Amino acid sequence: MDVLDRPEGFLMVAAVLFVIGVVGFILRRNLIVLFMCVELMLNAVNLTLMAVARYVGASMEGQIMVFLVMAVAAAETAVGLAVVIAIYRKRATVDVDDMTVMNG
Amino acid sequence: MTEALVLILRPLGALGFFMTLIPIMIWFERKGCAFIQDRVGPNRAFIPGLGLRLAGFVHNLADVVKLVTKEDFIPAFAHRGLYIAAPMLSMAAALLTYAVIPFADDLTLGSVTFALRAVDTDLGILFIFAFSSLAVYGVVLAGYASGSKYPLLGGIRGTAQMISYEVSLGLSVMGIVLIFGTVDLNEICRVQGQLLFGVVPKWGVFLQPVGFMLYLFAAFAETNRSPFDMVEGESEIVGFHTEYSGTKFALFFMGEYVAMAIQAAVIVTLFFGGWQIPWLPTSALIENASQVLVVLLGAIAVGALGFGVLLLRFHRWNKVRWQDERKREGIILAILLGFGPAITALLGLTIVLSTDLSGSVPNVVASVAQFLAFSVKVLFFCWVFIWVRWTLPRFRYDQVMFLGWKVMLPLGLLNLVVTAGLRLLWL
Amino acid sequence: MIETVDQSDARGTSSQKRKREVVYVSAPLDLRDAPETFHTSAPPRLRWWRRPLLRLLYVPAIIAGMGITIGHLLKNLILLRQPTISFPEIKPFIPKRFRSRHRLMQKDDGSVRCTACMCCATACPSGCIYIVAHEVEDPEVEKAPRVFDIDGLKCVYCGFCVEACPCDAIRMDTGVYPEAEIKRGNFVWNMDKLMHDIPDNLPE
Amino acid sequence: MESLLFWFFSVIAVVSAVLMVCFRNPLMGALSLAISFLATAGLFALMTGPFVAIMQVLVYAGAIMVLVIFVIMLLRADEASLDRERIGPFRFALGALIGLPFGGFLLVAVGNFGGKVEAATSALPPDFGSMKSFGRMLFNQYMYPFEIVSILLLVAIIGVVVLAKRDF
Repeated sequence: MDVLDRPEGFLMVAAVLFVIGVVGFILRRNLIVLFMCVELMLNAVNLTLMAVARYVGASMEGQIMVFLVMAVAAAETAVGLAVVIAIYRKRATVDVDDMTVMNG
Repeated sequence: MTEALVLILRPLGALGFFMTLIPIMIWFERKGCAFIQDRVGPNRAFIPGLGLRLAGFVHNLADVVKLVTKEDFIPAFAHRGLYIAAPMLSMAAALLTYAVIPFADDLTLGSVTFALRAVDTDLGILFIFAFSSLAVYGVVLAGYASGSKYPLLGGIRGTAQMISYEVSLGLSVMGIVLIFGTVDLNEICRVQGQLLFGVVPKWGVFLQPVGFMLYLFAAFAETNRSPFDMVEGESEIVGFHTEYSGTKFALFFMGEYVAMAIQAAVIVTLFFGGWQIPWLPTSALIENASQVLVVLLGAIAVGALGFGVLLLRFHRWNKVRWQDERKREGIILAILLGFGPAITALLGLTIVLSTDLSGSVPNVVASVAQFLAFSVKVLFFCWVFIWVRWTLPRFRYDQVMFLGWKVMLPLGLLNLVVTAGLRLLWL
Repeated sequence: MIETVDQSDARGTSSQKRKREVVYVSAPLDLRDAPETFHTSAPPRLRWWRRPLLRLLYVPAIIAGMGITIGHLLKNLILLRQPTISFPEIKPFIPKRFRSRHRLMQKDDGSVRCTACMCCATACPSGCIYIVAHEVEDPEVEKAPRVFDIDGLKCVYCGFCVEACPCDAIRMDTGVYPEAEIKRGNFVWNMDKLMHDIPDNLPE
Repeated sequence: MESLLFWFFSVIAVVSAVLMVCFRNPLMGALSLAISFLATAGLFALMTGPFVAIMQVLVYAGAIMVLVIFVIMLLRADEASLDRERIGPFRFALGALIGLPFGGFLLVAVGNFGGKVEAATSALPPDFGSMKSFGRMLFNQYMYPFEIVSILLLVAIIGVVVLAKRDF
């Protein structure tokens, strides 16, 4: 059976991407890389949304959701990177292990 | 079979068109800037044996030979992979965007109709924006991979400039999209064939003058052309490709020219009617195909004759003797490119006048006429890019940023709001 | 040294004259007396609403400038009024008294007219003339140059050697100016070249 | 043919995502993530969503990743943290501990998907995914989410300006 007739292929790719994002988020300590991992997870979710809406509901709502998620992701990136720059200005590092102010 | 042939030929033809524009634009640039500055310009390089100089056109060949045979140098601290990938990315991003630009109206041959553009999609402007936004990677990676702090700074500067002006670029087109109600470039061209108040062609430039100005400036900034060529700025500020030489530099160079040609084509398509010949819609062209052909051939004859006379005048003015190969070349060129085509066109004219066109020949004639109109417009805007470069001094970096964010962005927003309001009132 | 100036608005004519106190310091002789912050005499900035909008956009100026450049282009393309000449094929006009490459004059029998008196080498400010003299049989002169070299790269074409020569043996009227060579040594002209590698029909 | 494209894009997307996690240099990571996003755009296009695919290229690859790379280059953070960041055994174990069961769970769940849900494959309208129907849907049914997102973007702009201007 053709991969393109069923949503499973897309969903599996999305699942793998999401897990990679999660693992990267846990493993890495560079703040910017963490951001990229979050973006990757968002992207995997986008893929899931598209696939399910396209193959189960045969509707375009998935595409609209993806579009809105993209806008939100753009806003999130902008704010997040501004935060990274602010932190870097203050502490001259982007390593999350160095950010121990809240430890008390 | 025919389908497959069309599928292959369309992208190749479009690619060929834009690749041909590169040497023409470089020649325009050299010779044009020389004439603007009261110089003669390049006329030394020649093909050994033939002695052809082609008024400096051979300099392109000489440049290619020089750049290809140069040492393929990679700086010691460079990031090898990225250093090699950056110029390729720059060129590839520039080349991806030509796909959606229509060269003529849909051509009907027999029962088959196909669109005269590389990829038949309705994504239009969005496609162009999406892939031209990838051009930033070339700049940023070249700056980073050079392993030197000045190209790094140049790369950051160039990236900031390109990101900033992408915003204005998008905003200035939104007015056009609002007015024509589509992003498909072929549709936009078709709408521009109508008349405004029954007199003026409904071109984007008449409907959106502010949008046109904004797009023009943003396109200059986007292609890193003067007066926004901080990215290069070879004399006072170090750009991102300082560490590049040889073929890799040539790729950057060609990428810039391709981007420029494509931007010219987009400007023509959005604001100057694309392949539309003013006051002559496609149906009229097909109906009066023989008259169109007569006018075309006549125009070619007159133009070629003028060109030949110009060539001869040039060589007389140069005061070279007959023994000089340049004199002979001038006369041969005048015959080959000037008087020969003129006579051929006149002969064709007599043939056309005595026969009737039938079958799908009128359609082809209409397409050719539209393609010629498109080419003329694109060449003119390519020339505008060069013309501006040799007129205006370079902006300072803070002025570039000021113009981008504090002048063009608000103007673009204002233009969009006013356009939307007028559109609401009219409809 | 410190003066307080009432600086009116840049346009002066506006009804609201805002008075700002600006401390001008032309040259602080003693830095201890200088205030902590001081303004140099920078021109007053126009507020953005005071700037003419058209000038802000530069558009008319740009169009005017592009008109000028296209005018030059068309003038050169159609009227062919370029001041440039194609150099190696077309030589520029060289006036008679132009100081060009040197030549050594000959006597009637073809021998060199120079008597190796060293006047030219002495007068030469750049020291580019190198002469080695030897005795000759001729009863009229004591000696003649065996080697007479001029280094064309050192020469400044001042013409002092011509002025200094007592027997009119060296002249600078050939109308030849040095062309490109691939070796520096090629610019050292020996006696043979200076005597014989010259254009014809030069005045005797 | 098109299922080949599917495999092509998904392999590229997954491999470059793995590379993004593995590269110690954040710039290389960002580049491979950009490639992953481009491949995902291809997947979107395969799911008859050309507009979303183009927006993916335009927004993710063309804007977001460029911004990330811009910040990386601005901070020169790669050199500062490169020699310090090493993935130790403890972290690796932690990642595996969380990643493997989670991934397995997700994959099993997706694999069971087919048995539970009927896929509606054949009845796609002809203008599915086209720009016109997308726009009509977005500006009729989903007008309010769209407006809310635009307000969110405005808030983000203001927030970024404040963050960038303020000296912490």
